[in-house]
Amino acid sequence: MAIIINENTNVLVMGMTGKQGTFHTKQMLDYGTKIVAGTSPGKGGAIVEGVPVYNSVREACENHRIDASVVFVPAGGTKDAALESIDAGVGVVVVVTEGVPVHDEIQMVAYAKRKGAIVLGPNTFGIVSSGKCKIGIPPNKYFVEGPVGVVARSGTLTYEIVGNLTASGLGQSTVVGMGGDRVVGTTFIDVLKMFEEDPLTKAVVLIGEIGGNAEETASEYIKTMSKPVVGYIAGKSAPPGKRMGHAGAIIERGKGTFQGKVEALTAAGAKVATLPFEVPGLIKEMLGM
Amino acid sequence: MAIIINENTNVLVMGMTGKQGTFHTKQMLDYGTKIVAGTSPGKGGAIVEGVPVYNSVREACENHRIDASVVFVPAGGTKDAALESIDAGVGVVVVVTEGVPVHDEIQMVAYAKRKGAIVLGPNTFGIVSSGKCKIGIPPNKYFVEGPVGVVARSGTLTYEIVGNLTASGLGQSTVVGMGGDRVVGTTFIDVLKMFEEDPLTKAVVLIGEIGGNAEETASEYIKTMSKPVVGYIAGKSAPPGKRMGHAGAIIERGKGTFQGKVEALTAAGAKVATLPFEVPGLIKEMLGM
Amino acid sequence: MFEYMGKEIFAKFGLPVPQGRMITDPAEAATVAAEIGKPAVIKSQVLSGKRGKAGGIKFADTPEQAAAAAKEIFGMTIQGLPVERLLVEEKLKIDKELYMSITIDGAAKMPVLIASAHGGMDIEEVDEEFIIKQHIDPELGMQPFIARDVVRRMGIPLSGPHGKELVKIVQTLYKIFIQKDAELVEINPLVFSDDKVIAADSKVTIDDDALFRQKDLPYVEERSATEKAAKDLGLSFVDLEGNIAVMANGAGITMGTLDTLQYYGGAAANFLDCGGGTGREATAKALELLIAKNPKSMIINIFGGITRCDQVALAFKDINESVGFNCPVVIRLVGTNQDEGRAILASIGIEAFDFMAEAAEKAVKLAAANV
Amino acid sequence: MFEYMGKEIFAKFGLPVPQGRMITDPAEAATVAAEIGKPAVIKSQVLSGKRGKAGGIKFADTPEQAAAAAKEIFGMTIQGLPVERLLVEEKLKIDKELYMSITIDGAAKMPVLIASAHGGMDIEEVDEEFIIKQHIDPELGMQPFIARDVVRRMGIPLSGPHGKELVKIVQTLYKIFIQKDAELVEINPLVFSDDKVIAADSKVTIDDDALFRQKDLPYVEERSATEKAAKDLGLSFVDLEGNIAVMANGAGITMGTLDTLQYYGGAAANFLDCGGGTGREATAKALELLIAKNPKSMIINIFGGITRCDQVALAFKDINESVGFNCPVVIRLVGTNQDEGRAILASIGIEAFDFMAEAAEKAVKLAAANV
Repeated sequence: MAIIINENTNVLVMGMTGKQGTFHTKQMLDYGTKIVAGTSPGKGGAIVEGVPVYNSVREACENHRIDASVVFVPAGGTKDAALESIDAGVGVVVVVTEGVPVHDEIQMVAYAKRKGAIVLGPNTFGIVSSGKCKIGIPPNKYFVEGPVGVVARSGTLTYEIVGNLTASGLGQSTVVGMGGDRVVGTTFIDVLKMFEEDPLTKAVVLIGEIGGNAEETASEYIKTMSKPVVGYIAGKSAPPGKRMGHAGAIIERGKGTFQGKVEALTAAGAKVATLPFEVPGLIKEMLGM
Repeated sequence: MAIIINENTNVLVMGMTGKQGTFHTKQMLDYGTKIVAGTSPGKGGAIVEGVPVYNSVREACENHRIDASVVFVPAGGTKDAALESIDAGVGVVVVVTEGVPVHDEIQMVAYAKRKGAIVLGPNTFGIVSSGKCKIGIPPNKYFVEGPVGVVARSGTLTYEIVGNLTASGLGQSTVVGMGGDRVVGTTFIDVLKMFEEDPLTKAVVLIGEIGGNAEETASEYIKTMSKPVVGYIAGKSAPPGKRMGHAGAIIERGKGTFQGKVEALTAAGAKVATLPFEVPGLIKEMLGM
Repeated sequence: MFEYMGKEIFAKFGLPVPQGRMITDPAEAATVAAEIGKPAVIKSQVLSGKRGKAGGIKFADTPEQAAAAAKEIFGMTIQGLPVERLLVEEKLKIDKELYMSITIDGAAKMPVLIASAHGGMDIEEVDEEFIIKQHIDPELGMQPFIARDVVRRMGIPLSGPHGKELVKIVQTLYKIFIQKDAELVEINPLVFSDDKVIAADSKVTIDDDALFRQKDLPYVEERSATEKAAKDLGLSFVDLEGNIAVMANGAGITMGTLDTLQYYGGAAANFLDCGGGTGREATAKALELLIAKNPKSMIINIFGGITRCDQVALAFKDINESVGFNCPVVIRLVGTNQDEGRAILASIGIEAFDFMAEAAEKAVKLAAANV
Repeated sequence: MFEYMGKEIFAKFGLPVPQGRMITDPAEAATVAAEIGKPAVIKSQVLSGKRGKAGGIKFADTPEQAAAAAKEIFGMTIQGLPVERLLVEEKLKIDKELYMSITIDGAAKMPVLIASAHGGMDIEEVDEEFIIKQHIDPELGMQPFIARDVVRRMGIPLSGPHGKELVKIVQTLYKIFIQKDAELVEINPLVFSDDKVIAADSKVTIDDDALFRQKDLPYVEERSATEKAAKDLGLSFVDLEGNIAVMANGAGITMGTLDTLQYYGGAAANFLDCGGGTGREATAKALELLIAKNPKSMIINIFGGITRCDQVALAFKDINESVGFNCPVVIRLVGTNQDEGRAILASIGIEAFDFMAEAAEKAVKLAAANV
C-alpha cells in the first residue's frame, strides 16, 4: 500500500510535448511510472517517449483509463489544464507549474472540491509512492520503499530530508508535495489522515515552513494520531514581512511564525527537528528503533 | 408521513411584507403551516400576521430553525432570494414567482444541486402535505389527508384534479408543484421516488403537459414502481410551435407532443385519463377500490 | 430578432460576420454593394426560415444588380410577413458549411452547445453521429478546454487556422448567450472561407423574462395585436384556429379546457390564461379581447384559488351591461367566493356550471347551433 | 500600489472617492485645491502606513495653505521612502469611520471579506467582536444577499442611505478584487460623510503572478535593485541583515540553509533561491549579484534534482575566472551529475561538501575569520 498513487496508477502528462513535459515524462518512465498518455492541443497523434499524445484529456480518456494527471502547462494555461483534468473525472491532479495566479488557484481548487478530485500544487514537486509510482519532478534516486510517510510544502528541502532518511535506511511509503503557494489543493490534514490509515506507513515526517497556519491546524489532528510525527519547519531565521521564495512563506501581521508552529506541533506530541539532518534520528527514536 | 414537508416543518416567507407575501402568509397560517419567520431587507423588526420579519435569511436562522422557505420576491430579485435560502442551508425552497429569467433559474438550480437543497419552481403553486403543512398559494379547502400523492407542472389544473379527488373521497398525502417553467429545480422522477418510499402514499397522480420530455423520462422510472400511477397530460389540442401559457409548454421541432407522453406513460404501466374528472375513477380502479 | 440584429451583436463581441449592413430603402442597395466592392448577397429580413426557397435571397455581382435584386425582394411577402428590411452583404466564398448553436436543455437544467461540421441545413436533418452535444456546467462556464474539445470532436484540426478560430467562436458565442440572456444563439451556416471562419447567418432569441435587464437590445414584436394586448394586461393569450372563445385561470387548466372542448367535438378560438388573482377590471378587458374575435360561443372556466369568483362575476356583469356579448357564454365557476359570484350571475339571469366537462360540452353545442 | 492609484481604480468601478487628484509638482497643489473649492487634504504618496504620524498628511483651508503644505511634504522621507507624489483632495466631513477589505484566506482557499463599523485604525487593533468575516464561495461569487447580510452584521440599517450605499460598495469592491487579480483591496477608513459613504483611503495589492493579464494596471516597483535583477533572471532574492551570502536551489532548502547558518551563530546576507533547472549562465549572474553585496563569506548549497551539479560548478568556474570571488566560498554539491560537478570544482582546487550542516558551519567560521 501507499497513499494517493501506487503501481497501478495510470498517469496522463498535460503539456507533454513541451520541454519540461518531455524531460519529466522520461524521468517518470525511468522511475517506473505508468504513463499511458499525454496531451498537447493541436499535437494529437504525436508520440513522446513512446507514449501517445492527444488533443484533450477527454480524447485521452476515450482511449485509456486515466487515474492521475500531471500539469506541465505554463502558468497562463494552468487553470484551464487543471479544470480539464478534473472535468474529465481524473481523480488526482498534480500541478507542478509555478507562478499560477492565485485567483486561478482558487477556482481550480473549488472545482476540484466539487468534483471530489485531489489536487496537489500548484507549485508542487509532485508525489512519489516509493518504488511504485512517481508523479512530478523529484530526482529518481533518493526515493526508496519504506515505512515513513512524508508530507511537505517545499521541494528541494524534501529531497534533502528524504535523502537523509534513505541514507539512514529509512525508506518512504509516499512522499507528498502540497505545493508552496498560498492556495493549494490539499492540506496537511488531508494527507495525515491518509497516512494514519495506510498500513505501510509507520511514522510521518511533516516538512513545514513559516507563513499561513497549515501546521497549526495540522497539529490539532496530530493529537489524535496513533502514528508518530516528526516535524521540521523552515524559516526560523526569516524576518517578518519578507516573502521567502514561496508565495505562502511570509510572516504577516505576526502570524505564521516559526515559534508558533513549533509550539503547536510539540504540544500535539510531535518531535520537531532543529536541523534537517536530525529528522531520521528522531524517527528512529519515536519508532523505538 | 408525507413527503418533503410535514407538520413539523418550520417555514420562512421571503418577501413577507409585500402584498403577495402578506396575503399568503395569512392563508398558510390558516391552513396550519408553521410559519416562524419572514424576510424583507431593511424591514427587519416588523411583524406580519404575528410573525417576525428579519433583514436576511441568515438573521432569521440565527433566531429560528428554518426547514423550508417560500419566495414571493419579484422576478428580478428571485434568484438572489433563492440563493440566499440555499446558502443559509434551508433544505426546501419553494419559488412561487413567475417570469424569472431562465438564466437565473439555471444558476439557482445549479447551486441548489451543489448544496443538496430541494427547489420547487420557479413558477410553482407550491406544495401541500394535506392536513399538515401548505407552502405556496393553493386554496386551502380542497386539500385533505389521504393516500394519493400528486405531482404536477401546473397549478389550477392541479386544484381541479385535487378537487375531484377530494370529492370522490380520495385525500392526498402530498401534492407537489414542480413549476411551469422550462428550468425548474425538481423533476417528476425526484418526486416519484419519494412517493414510492412514502408509507402514506398508496397511488400517485402525475399531471403533465406538452413540452419537454419530463413525462417520458419519468415513465422510465414508473416502470419500476410498485405503486399505481395515473397520468393526465394537458395540451392534446395545442398546435405545435405555440407556447401555451407556461414557458415549458410548447411542442418544438416535433418534440414534447401529447401523443409521445401518453404512449410513454401507458407503456410504463400508468393509466392516462382523457379528461381531468376521470382521474379519481382510475385511481380507484388501480387500487381495487 | 432579425438576422442583421443578431449579426450586429455578434460583431460587437468580435465574432466574425460578413461585411455589409441593413437597409430599409431598396435604393441604398447599390451604395452598400459599392462600399463592399465585391459580389453581394441581398437577404430579406423576416422572422421566418425558408427565405431562400421563397426567393427572398438573391445574389448580385455589381451595384446595379444589387439595386435590381433589392427592388425585387423589397415588399415581397414571405410566409405572410412583408419584407421591410434587407441585409446587403458580401457574398462569401464558401469552402465548407458548419453548424453551431447554444440553447437551454430544460431536462439537464443547463445550457447545451450543439455543433456539427455539417451545416447549412436544419440541424434536425443532420445525422446524429455528426452532431456534437456539449452541456455546459453553469458554475464552471465555458472554459477554453471545453471549446477545444468541441472543435476536436467536430473533426476540425486544432492546429489549423479554422480550428483556432472555432475555439474562439465557441467561447464568444457562449459569452453572448450568457450576457444577452439568450434562449438560443445559432449560426447556421458557419462557413469556412479560405482561412477565415465567418457567421453567414444568425439566429438569436432573447428570454422575454429577461428583457427588463436587456434594455439595450433591439426588440422585435412577434405577437399578434390581441396577444400583445393580453400581455399588457399581464395575461397569456394565443390565437388558435377554432370558434369557441376560452378564458380560464391557469395555463394547465386552460389547456385542459381546450382539450375538453376538442373531446366534445369543438375547437377553441384561443388560449387565454387569465392567471391567478386577476381582478375585475383586467378580467373585463380580457373578455373584450375575446368578444372582438367574434367567436361562435364562449367558455369561462374558473377554479378560484387566488382568483375570486365574485370578481369574475362582476367583470362578466360589467361587460354584459356595457358592450354586451356577441355569442352565447357558458360559465363554470367554483372556488373562492363561489357563492357571492353565483349570486351576482343569478342577478342577471345566468346559471354557472359546477363541472368543467359539462360546461365544455354545452359550449360546443352552442357553437354548433350558432350558424 | 500608491493610494491615488487604488482610488483611480475605485473611481473607474464607480466606488465613491473624494474629489481631487495626484500631483508630482508641489506647485500644482494650489490649482487642485482651487478646483476642489473646499478645504483640502494633502497626502504624501508613499508605500508605507504611518504617513500621518510622520507628518506626511496635512490639511489646508485655502489654495495658499495647500501650496505651503505641499511644499513642506514634497521631498520628505517617510520610513526611508522619498515623497515624490502628492494626492490633493477634498477634506471630508467625517461622521463615522469604517473598515472594509477583501483578501485571500489561504487556509479556507477562498476570498474573505473583512468589515467593521470601527475603522480608521489597524484592523488588528479592532476588538474581534466588531469584526465581520465573510468568506465568499468562489463559484457563487458576491451575490447581493451576501452584501446585504454583511452590512446587517456591521450594524448599519439596510433601509438608510448608508446601508444602501454600503451594499453597493461591498459588491463593487469584490468586482475590483476579482477583475483586477487583487491579493488585497482595502478601504480604511471608509467614511460616512452626511448621507454619503466615501473611500477616504485605498490599499490595493495585485497578484504579481497575474500581471501578465493586468497590463493596463499601474505597476510600482517595490523591490530593491538586486531583488529586481534576480527576478529578471527568474530567481527569488530577498535582502537580509547578515554577512554570509547564500545561494541554494529551492525556497525550502534556502530557508533551511539560512536557519542552519543561524544555528551555527552566523547570519545570512540574503535569501537567494536559484530554483530548479537554472543553467550555467543564470547561475553565474546570480553569483555576481551576491559578490556585489560584499559578503564576508558565501555558501552555495545545491541538492541537484532538475538542477545539474555540473552546470553549477561551471558557473562557479566562470565567475572565478572572470570577476573572481571577493570572499571565501563554501560549496555543498550533491545530486544530479554530482561527479562531473565535483570534477570541475576539483580542477580549480575547490572541494565540495557532502552535507549541508558541515558546509554551513564552515561558512560561519569563514565569515567570522574574515575581518
